[in-house]
Amino acid sequence: MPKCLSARLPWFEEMTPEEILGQLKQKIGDAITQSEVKGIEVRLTVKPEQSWEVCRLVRDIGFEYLNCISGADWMTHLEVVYDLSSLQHLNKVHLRVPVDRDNSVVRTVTDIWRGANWHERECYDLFGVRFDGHPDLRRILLPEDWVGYPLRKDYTDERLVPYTEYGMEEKLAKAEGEKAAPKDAKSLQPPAPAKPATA
Amino acid sequence: MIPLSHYLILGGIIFSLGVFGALTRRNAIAILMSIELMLNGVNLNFIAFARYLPQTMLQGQVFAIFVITVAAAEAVVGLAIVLGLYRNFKTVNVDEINLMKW
Amino acid sequence: MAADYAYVGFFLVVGVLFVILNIEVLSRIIRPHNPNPQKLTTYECGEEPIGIGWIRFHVRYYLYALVYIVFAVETVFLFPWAIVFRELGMFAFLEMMVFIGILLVGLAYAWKKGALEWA
Amino acid sequence: MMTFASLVERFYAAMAAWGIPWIVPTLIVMVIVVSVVLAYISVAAMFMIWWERKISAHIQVRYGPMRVGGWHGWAQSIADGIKLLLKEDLIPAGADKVVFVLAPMVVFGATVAAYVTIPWAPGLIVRDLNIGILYMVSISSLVVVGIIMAGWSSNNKYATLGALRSAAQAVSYEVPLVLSLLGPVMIAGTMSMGKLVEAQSGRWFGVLPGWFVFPQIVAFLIYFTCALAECNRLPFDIPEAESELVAGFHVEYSGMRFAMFFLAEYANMFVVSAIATTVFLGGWHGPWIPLPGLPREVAHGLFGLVWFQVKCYFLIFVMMWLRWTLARLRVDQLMAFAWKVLLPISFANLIVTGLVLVLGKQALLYVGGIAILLLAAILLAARPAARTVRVGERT
Amino acid sequence: MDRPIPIGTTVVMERTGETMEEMYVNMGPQHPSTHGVLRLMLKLDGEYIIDCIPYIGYLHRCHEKIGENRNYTQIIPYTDRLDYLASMSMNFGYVLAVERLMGQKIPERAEYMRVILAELQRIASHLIWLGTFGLDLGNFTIFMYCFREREMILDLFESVTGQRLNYSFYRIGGMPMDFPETFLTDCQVFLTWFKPRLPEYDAIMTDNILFQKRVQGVGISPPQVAVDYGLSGPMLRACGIKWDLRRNDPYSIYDRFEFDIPVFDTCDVWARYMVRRKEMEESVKIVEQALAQLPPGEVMAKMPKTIKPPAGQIYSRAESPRGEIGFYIISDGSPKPYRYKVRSPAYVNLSALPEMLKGCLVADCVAVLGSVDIVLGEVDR
Amino acid sequence: MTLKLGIFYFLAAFTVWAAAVVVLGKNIVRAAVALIFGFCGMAALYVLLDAEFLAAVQVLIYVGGITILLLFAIMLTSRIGATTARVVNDQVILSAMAAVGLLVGLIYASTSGIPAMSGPPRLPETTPFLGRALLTTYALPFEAVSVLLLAAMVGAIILARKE
Repeated sequence: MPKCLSARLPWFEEMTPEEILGQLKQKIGDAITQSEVKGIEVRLTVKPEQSWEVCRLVRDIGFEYLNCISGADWMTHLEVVYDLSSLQHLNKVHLRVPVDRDNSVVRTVTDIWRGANWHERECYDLFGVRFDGHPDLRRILLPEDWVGYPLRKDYTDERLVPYTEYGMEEKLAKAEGEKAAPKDAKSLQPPAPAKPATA
Repeated sequence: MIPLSHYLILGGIIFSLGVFGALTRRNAIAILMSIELMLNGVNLNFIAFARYLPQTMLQGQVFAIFVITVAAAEAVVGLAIVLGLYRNFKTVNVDEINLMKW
Repeated sequence: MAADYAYVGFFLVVGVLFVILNIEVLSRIIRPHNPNPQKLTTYECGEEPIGIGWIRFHVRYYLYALVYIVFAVETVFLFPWAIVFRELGMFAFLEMMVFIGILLVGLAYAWKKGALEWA
Repeated sequence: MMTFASLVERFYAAMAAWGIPWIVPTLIVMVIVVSVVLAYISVAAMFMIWWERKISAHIQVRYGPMRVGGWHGWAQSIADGIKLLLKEDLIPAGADKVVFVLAPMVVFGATVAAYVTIPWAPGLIVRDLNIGILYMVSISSLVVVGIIMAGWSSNNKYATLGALRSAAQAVSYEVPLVLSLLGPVMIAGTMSMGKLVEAQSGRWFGVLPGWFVFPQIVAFLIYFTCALAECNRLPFDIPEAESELVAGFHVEYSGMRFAMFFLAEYANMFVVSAIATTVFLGGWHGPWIPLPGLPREVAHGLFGLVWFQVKCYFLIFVMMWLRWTLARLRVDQLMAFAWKVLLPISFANLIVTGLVLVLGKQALLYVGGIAILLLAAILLAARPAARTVRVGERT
Repeated sequence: MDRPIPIGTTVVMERTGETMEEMYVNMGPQHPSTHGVLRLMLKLDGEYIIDCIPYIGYLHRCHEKIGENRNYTQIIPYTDRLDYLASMSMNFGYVLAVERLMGQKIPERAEYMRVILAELQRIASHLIWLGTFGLDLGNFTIFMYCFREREMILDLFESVTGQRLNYSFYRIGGMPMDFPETFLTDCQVFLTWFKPRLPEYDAIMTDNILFQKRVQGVGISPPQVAVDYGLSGPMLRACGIKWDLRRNDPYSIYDRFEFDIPVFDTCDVWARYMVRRKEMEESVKIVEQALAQLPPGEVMAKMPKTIKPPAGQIYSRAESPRGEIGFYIISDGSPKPYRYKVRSPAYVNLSALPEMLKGCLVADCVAVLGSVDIVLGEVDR
Repeated sequence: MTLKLGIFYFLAAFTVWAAAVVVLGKNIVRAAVALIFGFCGMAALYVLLDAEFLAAVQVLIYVGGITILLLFAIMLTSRIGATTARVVNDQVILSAMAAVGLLVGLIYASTSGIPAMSGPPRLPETTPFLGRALLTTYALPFEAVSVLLLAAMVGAIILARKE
């Protein structure tokens, strides 16, 4: 049993994020469409076709720890976001892969990090991003027979109650009541909630 | 005093039932169960004789102990054989196992 | 002797009758009885049961029972021996030691062969 | 003579004098005896349930039942009983109904039958069977059969697993249990429970009470361990491990059917404690003084009754104490413990006891017993035991 | 690692054919030891687990969708319900993320308050874990012991926040109010009571040979596997990897305290147990130091009435009792997050469960599941 | 002695009924359960014959051991859920004839071939006697039994654990 992980992983020299970015660009520069260094974090935008290669490269240069895979819906396109870090230094990599909304397919990274399995399932479940080569791509949080991908911005559901700001309902009721039947309005109103005590 | 023949007849009935079961049941475990019944019928006879013929110095009971021992050994090995059969043939129905037939 | 065992039979019968009295008579009068298919399903942690509960089991259960029978038969011989061995002296003792010794060989064999292992 | 037996004799004589056939008084006596025993079982089991709740509560720095019945919730068990009586009884649709219904009867009937030969006090024993110990052992194997029936008939995976575990566990612990009981039988030269108690009336070296626990300390420890396993008590409660198998073999039983299992479990605890008391702890022996105004026999009997109960309930208390202190074993560890630890030790005990008895040097029993104890301790300690990393140790 | 891992029972099955027919058993959602409504489908061979498929989502509450429709302050009460056994840590992680996004500094005293509460919360959470873990292994008594101490912590929290479970006490930019006057002494009293209790737990659990036998060599996840799955918190530290965000990615004021990161390298349930057991001691140390250093002053920074972080995104992580709680927030400059995502430690840790369970016995299943320390509120979100 | 006779008839009927279920029952597990009751009835009959020790042994070995082994084997091999259409083979008629013929012969033999006997009113305690007999007169078979058991155990382990 290795006492420390460094026995297995290629020892990663303490590098600045700029150096990491430079190295990445040198090796697989054509896949990176956009890059930025923010603090200790290297932020990359990567072509979807080459996302897997970039992920493996990033893993191989020391970012062996997959924090999170999340999705985001930018209306024009979807985005799969990989947050990677290392257990040996503080640098992080923030990898964004824009994918097409209608035909959203990304190659799975479960063969790089087994832990990606559930993250990708969740992303599929909530955003409908299909991960090519995923061993078990099923819905995970929602029931198997759920229709639609709820975290997309255009997701609608008749069961979804639109949210109104605090106090909005009373205001609306008041406005309506004043217009239609000013006498009954007061009885319709719920008792005003007690103001929370503040320090 | 219950006549000795009562016990002997009862033993005979149970033995015959066991014989019938051993001859007819398809399940090998059921056959083993029937054989246990037969041995029990025999034991009943032994013990009845031991009770009614005290001059035999309880030989019947001693024999019954040995019979029970043998029955236990038979059950242990017999069931192990049944398990072996099951492993090879995926069944314990003896009429489907025709290894020795040609 | 046999009269003593009349009590055993009587106790057994009364024990069973007690259960019947409680379940089928006393409780039946006062308890509700309205089953429905949902209630009558087999419990499997709130999910529909997968398959039946009567499933095949592993041979290791069988091996324990097997070794047990051999030793249970041995105790059958040990009890009469335990009562009389003092009057029969050293010979009876040695006899039983041989008996136990042979069986212990069997135990050692079972141990060695892993019949006593769970795995 | 005012003993129990003489009372029965008088009753028989009176009935005979009235010209009533012998069968009638016999039946009357039987019914009375069985009623008393059943009443004792019910009350004792209910008491034990309440007691266990109180003990567990006090071990766990809480009070336990406090509401029902006033003083420390003494009526809690009765309330529970009534609740169970009122509960709907469900038999799962997939179950084998005949076997399902039969199972609690087998378990409870066998448990009740075990009370036939418990020696409560001098002369107070339902029937002193000549094969007493063997009878106890064999009747308790019926309980196991009942448990398998219950588990199998439920057609439930947890129940079936529980039943199989229970059977495997019971057969594994039966052998060392029987072997450990053989030591005292060898010393006393009898299997009858009454005579076993009488054989312990003397004194070892004129100081210690003549209980068999002293020369047979190893056997006693083995017996008690196996008894825990036979009763499915923690740490051997894997057949009904609630965190794994939910409730094991009685998962599908509800209402009064479950109550019968529950009652039988506690009644069984008393049985195994009574065996231990009889065989190892000197049964009803104990210091007693003749009470003024009472015949000697009656006073002796009363003290004996009390002593027997005290010893039994002490053992039951230990069982409860263990249950609320220890964690549960795993099934493979359980089996390995029975076959690889208990069985060799009990054989060693048997052989040493026999040798000493044949040589006729009773005092050596102690030496032998202590030697086996030490040997067992050394062997246990020297086993490739689990690495024990103590708190504070850093890696 | 004393008990050899039984070589794939599936191999045995192939050899002997149908004799060992595997069976499927549902464990959960209605099961005493799945710690909530988790459903595990176990594929068994006799008592050995061949495979395990977790089904989650019974407690899914659309946390992220709701988050997108609330403003930043309104989300705080929802984070309580993530890990309802460590609400303070959840609050902490969330407000930390928003403050990092805004570049907001908060007053010293508030930082200390946060640390004290979070570490007390860690103790409480580990206590409840220890109790239920004992329960899983058949030891009921430790459960009651742990709850006794946890109640005391809850009393402390109640005196501060008025709540016993879902505190919602952290605010973006500080804390809503100061400690009550009695808190410091109460907290000291609690700590002096609590420290001798830990050896008591040892007596009933750690030093018990039965307990050791149940947990040692069970549910092994080698370091490679642990990193591969992205395990975090005590699960990772039980694999010999000294990784704790409080030390390795210091946030708040954790770099000011002396404390150890307990690490064990046996990778089994025992190691996870020991790590958590030791962590309680370390948390006590931190609380003691923080109480001693607690500076006077304001507890709330000057904040705008409506919190509108600048457009941008952040993945912020903090060490909750269960591991790395990460919040991924995309802000578009409006009062509501454009995207709000929670990376919950238990979710990730649970995903490695099938790997750890293979070849275990059914009885080990509860021990391993217990050692993962899941909270379904956090898994299902 | 009519009471005793009545008990005998009751036990005999019970045992024969259980044996019949064992032989004719469709469900193999129920047959095994019936076998348990049959063994118990048999043990009670042994008690009637003053063989208490053997009765206890019967319960201990047969009920506590062999039937549990049988049940294990059943659970190992049979699909209990699947209802088998046939439990008997093609030779039912022939076997029944053989069994009935055997029965008739046995009854004939037990009623006519044996003189009416009546044993002593009560046997002494049999256990010490058995012990003496086993250790002296039957010492050789007694030792042979241990070898038999050893052989059975070894053989069964080999057969059951074929790997």
